[in-house]
Amino acid sequence: MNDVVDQLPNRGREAEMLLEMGLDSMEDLFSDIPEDVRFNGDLPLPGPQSEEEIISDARRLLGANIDMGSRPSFLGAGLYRNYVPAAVFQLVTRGEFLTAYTPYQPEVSQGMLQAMWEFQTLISELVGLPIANLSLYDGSTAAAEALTCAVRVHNRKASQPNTVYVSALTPPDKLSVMHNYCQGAEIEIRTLAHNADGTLDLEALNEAAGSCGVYLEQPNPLGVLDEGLTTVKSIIGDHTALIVGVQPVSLGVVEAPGHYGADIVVGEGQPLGSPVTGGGPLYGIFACSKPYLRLMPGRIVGRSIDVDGKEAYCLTLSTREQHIRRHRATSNICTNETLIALMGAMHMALLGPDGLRDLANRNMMACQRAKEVLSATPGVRLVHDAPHFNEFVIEVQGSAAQCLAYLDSNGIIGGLDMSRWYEEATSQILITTTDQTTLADIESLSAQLALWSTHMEVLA
Amino acid sequence: MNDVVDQLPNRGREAEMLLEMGLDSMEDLFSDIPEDVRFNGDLPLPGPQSEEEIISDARRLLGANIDMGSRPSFLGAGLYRNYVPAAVFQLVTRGEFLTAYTPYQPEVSQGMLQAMWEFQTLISELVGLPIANLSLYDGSTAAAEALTCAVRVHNRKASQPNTVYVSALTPPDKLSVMHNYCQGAEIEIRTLAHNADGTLDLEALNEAAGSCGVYLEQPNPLGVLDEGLTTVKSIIGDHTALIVGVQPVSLGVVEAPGHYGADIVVGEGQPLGSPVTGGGPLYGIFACSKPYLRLMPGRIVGRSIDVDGKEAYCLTLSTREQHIRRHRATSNICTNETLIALMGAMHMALLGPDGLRDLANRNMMACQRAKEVLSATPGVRLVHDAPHFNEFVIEVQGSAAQCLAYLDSNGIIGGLDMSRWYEEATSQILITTTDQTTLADIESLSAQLALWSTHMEVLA
Amino acid sequence: MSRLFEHNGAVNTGYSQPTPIQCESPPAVPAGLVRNRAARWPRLSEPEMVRHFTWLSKRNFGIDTGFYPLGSCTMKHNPRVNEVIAQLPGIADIHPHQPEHHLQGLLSIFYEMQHMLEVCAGMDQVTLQPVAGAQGEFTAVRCIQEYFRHRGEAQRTKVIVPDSAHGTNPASAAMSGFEIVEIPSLEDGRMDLDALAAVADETTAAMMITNPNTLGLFEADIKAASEIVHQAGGQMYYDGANFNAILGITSPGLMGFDAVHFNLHKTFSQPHGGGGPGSGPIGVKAHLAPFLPGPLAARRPASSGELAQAVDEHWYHWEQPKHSIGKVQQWHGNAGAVIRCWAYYRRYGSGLKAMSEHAVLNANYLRHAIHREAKKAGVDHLFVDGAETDVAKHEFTLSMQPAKEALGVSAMDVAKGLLDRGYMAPTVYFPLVVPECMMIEPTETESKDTLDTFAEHFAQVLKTDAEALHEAPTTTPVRRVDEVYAARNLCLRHPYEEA
Amino acid sequence: MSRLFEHNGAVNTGYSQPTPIQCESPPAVPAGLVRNRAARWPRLSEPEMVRHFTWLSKRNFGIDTGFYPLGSCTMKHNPRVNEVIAQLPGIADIHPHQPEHHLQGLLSIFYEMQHMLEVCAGMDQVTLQPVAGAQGEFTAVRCIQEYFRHRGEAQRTKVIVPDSAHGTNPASAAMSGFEIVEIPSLEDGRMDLDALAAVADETTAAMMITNPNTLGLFEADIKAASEIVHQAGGQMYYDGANFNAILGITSPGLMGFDAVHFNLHKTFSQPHGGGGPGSGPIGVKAHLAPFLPGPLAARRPASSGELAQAVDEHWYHWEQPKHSIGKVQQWHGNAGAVIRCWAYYRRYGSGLKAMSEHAVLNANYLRHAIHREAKKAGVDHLFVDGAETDVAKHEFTLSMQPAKEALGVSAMDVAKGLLDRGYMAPTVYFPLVVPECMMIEPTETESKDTLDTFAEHFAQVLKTDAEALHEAPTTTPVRRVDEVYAARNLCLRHPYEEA
Ligand SMILES: Cc1ncc(COP(=O)(O)O)c(C=O)c1O
Ligand SMILES: Cc1ncc(COP(=O)(O)O)c(C=O)c1O
Repeated sequence: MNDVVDQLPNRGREAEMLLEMGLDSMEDLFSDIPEDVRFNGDLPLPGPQSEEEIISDARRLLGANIDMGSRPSFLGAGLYRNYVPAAVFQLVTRGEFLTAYTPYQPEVSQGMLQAMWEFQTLISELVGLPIANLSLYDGSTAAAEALTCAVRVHNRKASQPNTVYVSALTPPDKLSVMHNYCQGAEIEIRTLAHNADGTLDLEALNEAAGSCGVYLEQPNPLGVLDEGLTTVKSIIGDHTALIVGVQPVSLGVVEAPGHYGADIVVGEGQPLGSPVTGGGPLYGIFACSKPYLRLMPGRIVGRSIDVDGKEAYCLTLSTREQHIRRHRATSNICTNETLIALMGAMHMALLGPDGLRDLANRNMMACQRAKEVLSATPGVRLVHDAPHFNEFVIEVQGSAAQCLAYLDSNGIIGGLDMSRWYEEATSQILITTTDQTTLADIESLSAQLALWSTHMEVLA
Repeated sequence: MNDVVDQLPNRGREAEMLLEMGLDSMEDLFSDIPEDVRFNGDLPLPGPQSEEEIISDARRLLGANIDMGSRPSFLGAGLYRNYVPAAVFQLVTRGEFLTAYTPYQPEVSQGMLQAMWEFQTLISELVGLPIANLSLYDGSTAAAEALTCAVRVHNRKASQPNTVYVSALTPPDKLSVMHNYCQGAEIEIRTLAHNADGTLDLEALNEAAGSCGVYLEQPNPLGVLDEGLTTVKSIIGDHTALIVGVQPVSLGVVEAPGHYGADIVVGEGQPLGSPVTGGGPLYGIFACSKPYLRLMPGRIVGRSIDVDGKEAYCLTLSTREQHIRRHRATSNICTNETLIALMGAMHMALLGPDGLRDLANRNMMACQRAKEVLSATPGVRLVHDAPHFNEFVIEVQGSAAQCLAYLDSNGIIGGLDMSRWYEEATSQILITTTDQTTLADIESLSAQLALWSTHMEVLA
Repeated sequence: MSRLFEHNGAVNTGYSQPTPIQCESPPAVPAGLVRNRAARWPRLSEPEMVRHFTWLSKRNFGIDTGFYPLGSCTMKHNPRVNEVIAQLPGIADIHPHQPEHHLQGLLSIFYEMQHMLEVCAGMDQVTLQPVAGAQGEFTAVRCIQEYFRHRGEAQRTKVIVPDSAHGTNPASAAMSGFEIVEIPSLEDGRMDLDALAAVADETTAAMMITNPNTLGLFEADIKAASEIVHQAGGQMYYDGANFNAILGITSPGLMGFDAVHFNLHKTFSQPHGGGGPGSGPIGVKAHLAPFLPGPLAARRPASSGELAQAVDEHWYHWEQPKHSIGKVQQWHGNAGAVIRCWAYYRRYGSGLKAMSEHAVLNANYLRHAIHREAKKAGVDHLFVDGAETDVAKHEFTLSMQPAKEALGVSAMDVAKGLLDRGYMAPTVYFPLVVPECMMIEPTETESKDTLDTFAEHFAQVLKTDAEALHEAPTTTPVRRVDEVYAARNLCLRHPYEEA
Repeated sequence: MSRLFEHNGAVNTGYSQPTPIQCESPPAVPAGLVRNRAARWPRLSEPEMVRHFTWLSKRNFGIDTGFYPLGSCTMKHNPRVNEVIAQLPGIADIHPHQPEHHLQGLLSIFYEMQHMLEVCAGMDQVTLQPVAGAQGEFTAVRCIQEYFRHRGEAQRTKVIVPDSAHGTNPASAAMSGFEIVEIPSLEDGRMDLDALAAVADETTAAMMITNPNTLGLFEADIKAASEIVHQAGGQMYYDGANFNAILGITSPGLMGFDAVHFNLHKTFSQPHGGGGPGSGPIGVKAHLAPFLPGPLAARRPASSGELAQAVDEHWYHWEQPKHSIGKVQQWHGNAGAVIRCWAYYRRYGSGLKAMSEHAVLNANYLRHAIHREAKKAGVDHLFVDGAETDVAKHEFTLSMQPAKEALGVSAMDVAKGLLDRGYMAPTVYFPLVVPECMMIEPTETESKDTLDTFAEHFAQVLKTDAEALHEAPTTTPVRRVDEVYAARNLCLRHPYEEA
């Protein structure tokens, strides 16, 4: 056990191998490392463990986490508890997929290449744009890369060069990623105001015309489905990229942004194919129209032929990428989220168009029912009178933070404290429902919120 | 959801297919089934469920079972809680193994055929006999088939034809299987007595000479390692088969029965490769020496060549089997336990000879420590002063059944009530330890048994 | 070529273990029992082991690999949720001897499965103990045997089986000690009632038959057959391997059977695993129920004290049949398989009939498509139906006899030609009553496209030059394997070079 | 050929769902947002889906399939226990925004991994947020940038990279807004200290370098390089992609680095998954720590009230670095990958050094064996070492230039020849400084037998007739793929036949 022989096939054969090389000891292999940079002695870490011990420790530690599935949960805000069909896990863990590297040798990587080409098609169809790459890191980096991509494409003709506009509702963590990605290219990020009902202020949008790009989400971070977005492209014009961030499941019932003028569609792919997994690995969706193709980030697979003229797939347009163009690359991304995208492709393939519509509908129904129940719950107010997908904001009595702590102590994960995003929103909670939300969950939440209200009234 | 479209690819295409065949309706496909044997209406069963609902129900139902891993457990008696390395499950569930049928077409079944040939070799080496089949149903049917096989081989020369002897310790459930398998061939099963210390009564054994076969276990059902078994073959002679049942893990430290004269070795393969799984699927080990080959039950793989002279594997000696010899077959077995045997092969391949010895040692150490602790526990007596593997019998104050119920109410699965096997042993418990038993488990058991003793003394 | 016994990489083991519990005095194996020569197992590190078995798997064909029209085997898709369920906590580490209150979940699933099978088969009591179809047959025949002994009819020593019966039928009956009486089938492959009537008498214990029969034909006279056997005082035994054709449409009970086995690994999608495990429950009418192996899952309304531990309003428990034959497997059967099949059943529920309908739809469509494509390709004269019928059930047979006669192309040649085209071959040379037989069962989980394409390939294989076809397969991991060589040069284990 | 978009079997969906929750008034998508044209996704039943993706997988090569000596990629065996752990309850359904007391297990694993990486790298603080090596580079460079801004040294606008650096190094620095200064390597592939000294100045923000370098050579002058850069006021950045060579033997900290990224998907066996996911934590010295992205896992002794929920004696919590650059991924990074790598780490613990020792042993042995076998086969004149050295580290380079000149055989030809022999090809044409380069990294998880056999095959490939080699591969699912055709006839999605 102290010797990791099970993972090191040549343990015990060192002498034999060294002898053949004319070396005396393992030390000789490191003769080129100067003494003054050597570690002395063992690493100050605990000793090795056997597989059984590791599993038992993992069970203990991970068992201490509280699973969203173990209680009513209304936390979402960008990641959505879902059910991934059994076939997906069983197929994606096949060693040929799991243990492959990036498909640099296409002849022996046709499986993953074709799967990713299929993924590109599935995403392309989903969002209504002709081109999709085979994933970025997550929804936030996809959004950030979309901004820099828009600037690369439009900067020369822009009347507001080096400038992009993003919705003021953008969650600060996502915005922070955008800032990090944009600052190198000296891109200024300005914000776009919203109306009290949660929709985009189309008046204010005029100032974005002439900039390089506009980033908006549908549904937006408040869960609002904003019809106004369909007119954005006509307001900002051809030389400003319309970038729309989506929850991909919503596109089973909500119009594809590519059909209302989006030039780039990005999003967090997680709800299709992947569990929430503590926030990663996820996969960033990135799709665009033709003009963006050669300046877009990430890998792309093309369908080609082999020397016999047989259908074959390979990576293409790699001159955009870091391993060819180095510091002039469109992005530094190398390792991406292929396997998670593959899970997405598998989930999409299983759902089909009708399954996606059913899934979107389940989400809509759960959200609607939650709205109905909570709007009838004493002391709870729905903040935005609008159609929602997945989530909506409520106002509670007193502090949202305290209310959430109360719910937690009663076994409910109550949603996102909106002041985490918008400082002033101290009594607002973002309530998320998904296809996994049950009526019983909603009713428990309502009952506890009602108790909370009573409690606050007594205090008042 | 009500329509199982996900599993029926031609749902919705029925009309098209029927039309092509010149049929009008699905009913037409069943026109050959007379009205008077028809079901009327739907099956009186609940409606279909979706995958998500099935999983949630399964979680609820299986969650109500009490897992041996969730508390100190000392139940064994033929099945042994173990740890199966992670690689085994991940490889055995590969679709090419999982969803294959019996390898009737060897050209496209080389994987399973070679794996089973390797399994035969691993078992053969393990038990010290040249021939092994690729599994019977479980340890009990393997033992039963060994008896009928012995009769087929030896009946003509036997002075006690149609007669076999089995250890009187044989658990009644196993003995019952033997009776069912033997009665058709009108084989009489006589029993062999044991000494008070749990070992075989070698005196009494003399009467078995001239019978067709003798069935003994090593370790025996009391967990005793019985050195006397090494002399059995010399007592019963060449014309009586010595059949030894083994716990395969023990053979990491205990002599292979083939090396002390066994003609047939059988056993429950479960501890190598498979969890206990509520009692099945398991796999029965069956190995023998040359004279038994052509009258043995079950499938065998042989190494051969293909038409190009290339190494290739195929099923062989099938003229013994039911699909060729029909009612004169050596057994009726068709479907066996190949996949579980494959798990066994994988586990054995990972362990290697040293790993098996380590595993056997862990079992020995846990058993020894339990004996040390329990022999020092007030009110507990070790019944057999002998070397043990996995298990041993203790005597407790009062009734074993009540004692076990007491332990259960204190969160301990306390072992097997020996009166379940031997009517008169009403205050004896078979305590099983395995490599998964911890010192803490043993100490809890001891503490609770001590309390039980105090409790009984107070009552007395 | 990866050979397990050529691996000797790891100096020690491919699976490292924790330190054992320490003892005061070390345990000792008795001197005469100490193992001195360790098994000459290979030494593989985990990476080598993973690669070896991955390599092996790639040389194996499963349903996941391609179309698997193996007649009589019902190679349907194995839904993946079943595997998830079989790996949930609450089954792997469950011991069959745990007290009932530890097993309420397992018992309730057993109960539900017993009940479901009773309903589907029209039987009064099911046991899940037998672990394969053949063991189910044996178990049921044993019950019948004890039933007659109990009634003082020990003279019933014969079991009737049609000549087209699966080999397990006569083998199982013989294992119980019965004499086998084989009756020939009619020209059209159907049961010969006269032949049956001629042999059924006071020595008849049972008739074993499957319906639809081995040719895929429904025996319309089955009730008449039951009456003949019953009139002679015998029992009717239903081989349920073909249950996939009739579920929800008819039932053995309705046809007059007294006992039936199910192959859960056929009808209910327990994966075949390259040869097993399976599960072969049997169902019987009330008069045979007291003889079943025990224990059976039973239930009663839970008492108030039990409600907290009960999974529904019921308390589940084991029950021992009164005159039980005892056990055929040491525990409760293949619980792990039963749980997978429970998940399968739950997916369909009362809609199981659609499963059988589509199995029959697909079989008839494939039969139609093969004839259609053969005609198009001009090779329809090279085979005939194994049996004349308007509709087949879940499978059908073809006879390659014309090809044999015209071109010297055998059913085996055609089978090997199909392997080259990426298909598993149909069952060949079974049943024996059809010369040069191919027995084709597509199952309900194959799409129309798969069936059409297979039919085209089937026709193309028949168009292949006979010489070339004798050479097939050429694209498989190995080519035709020499089975005679294997039997003559028995090599049943790795030939170690002895020191 | 199985094509996803040709599947249209299931009339509805391959994944059926439960009935939705019912509402009083049905929810409505705003009229202008209703989707009228559904995505033209295929319709597959589950059986078809399983078979399609199984088929695809069989056309893909992974470590499980065979030897994968892809230089710079550290394609080591992925221990299977890691996958089990990643699927235990307590990770899939964990939301990063849950309160800390819901995440004690996750936080403790994060803390342990931060600590372990700090120890191994000789750094003061690690963050696990970056999700790949390139993102780690970007993150660290951003921290350095903010560090200098904070110190009022905004004039440091340049980052020095050797010409052999991986493309992500210059790309990441450029993305942060730095100017790239490339310095040439010496003839022997090593770093040119003079060239470095010549460019390091008050505009230098950092030098990015990997050690062992891209040729697999340890840069013995690394401390001198660090001094030059530090003297110029710059920061030293360690590209940890080659960490597998030195773990437990030396560390970036000892070599004088200020920041480092780790590729957990190389050194710590997170499976590459055909291109990702990865995990690219970074470690920094104390002066850079305040700039790291947050939050970081931190701990303190648990209070008595917390003990019940604590996983050990500590209470774990998130902590925000004081001058944090903010976030580079929206959540806490690839937690699922971190957990797998934690399991990997736990297997070795303080013995991680053995991992690196064996990686270097195997690389040197393979280099030796290739030369040996080439000599035996008489083809040792067809290649030369990419760099002169007594010992390589975890990888080495060969130049096929002699073969090119003598026979017209390119590194790519050799690579394709190896594919035909069942191997993944080494990295080719990188680094650019070696003409006709092959970069070979066996990793520690390959057996001596595998290395010997590969060496033989390598020599055999070189013996192959040049014409034949230009035709290679011939045994793969497809033959050489026309990349020019792909770029000229862009087909990036299924070409639907428009109605
Ligand atoms: C018609 C028939 N009966 C019985 C059996 C025996 O079933 P099992 O293989 O499960 O023992 C089979 C299996 O192939 C069969 O096809
Ligand atoms: C030397 C080197 N540096 C950096 C990277 C980038 O790492 P990643 O692919 O994780 O983004 C790689 C990956 O191939 C590499 O080999």
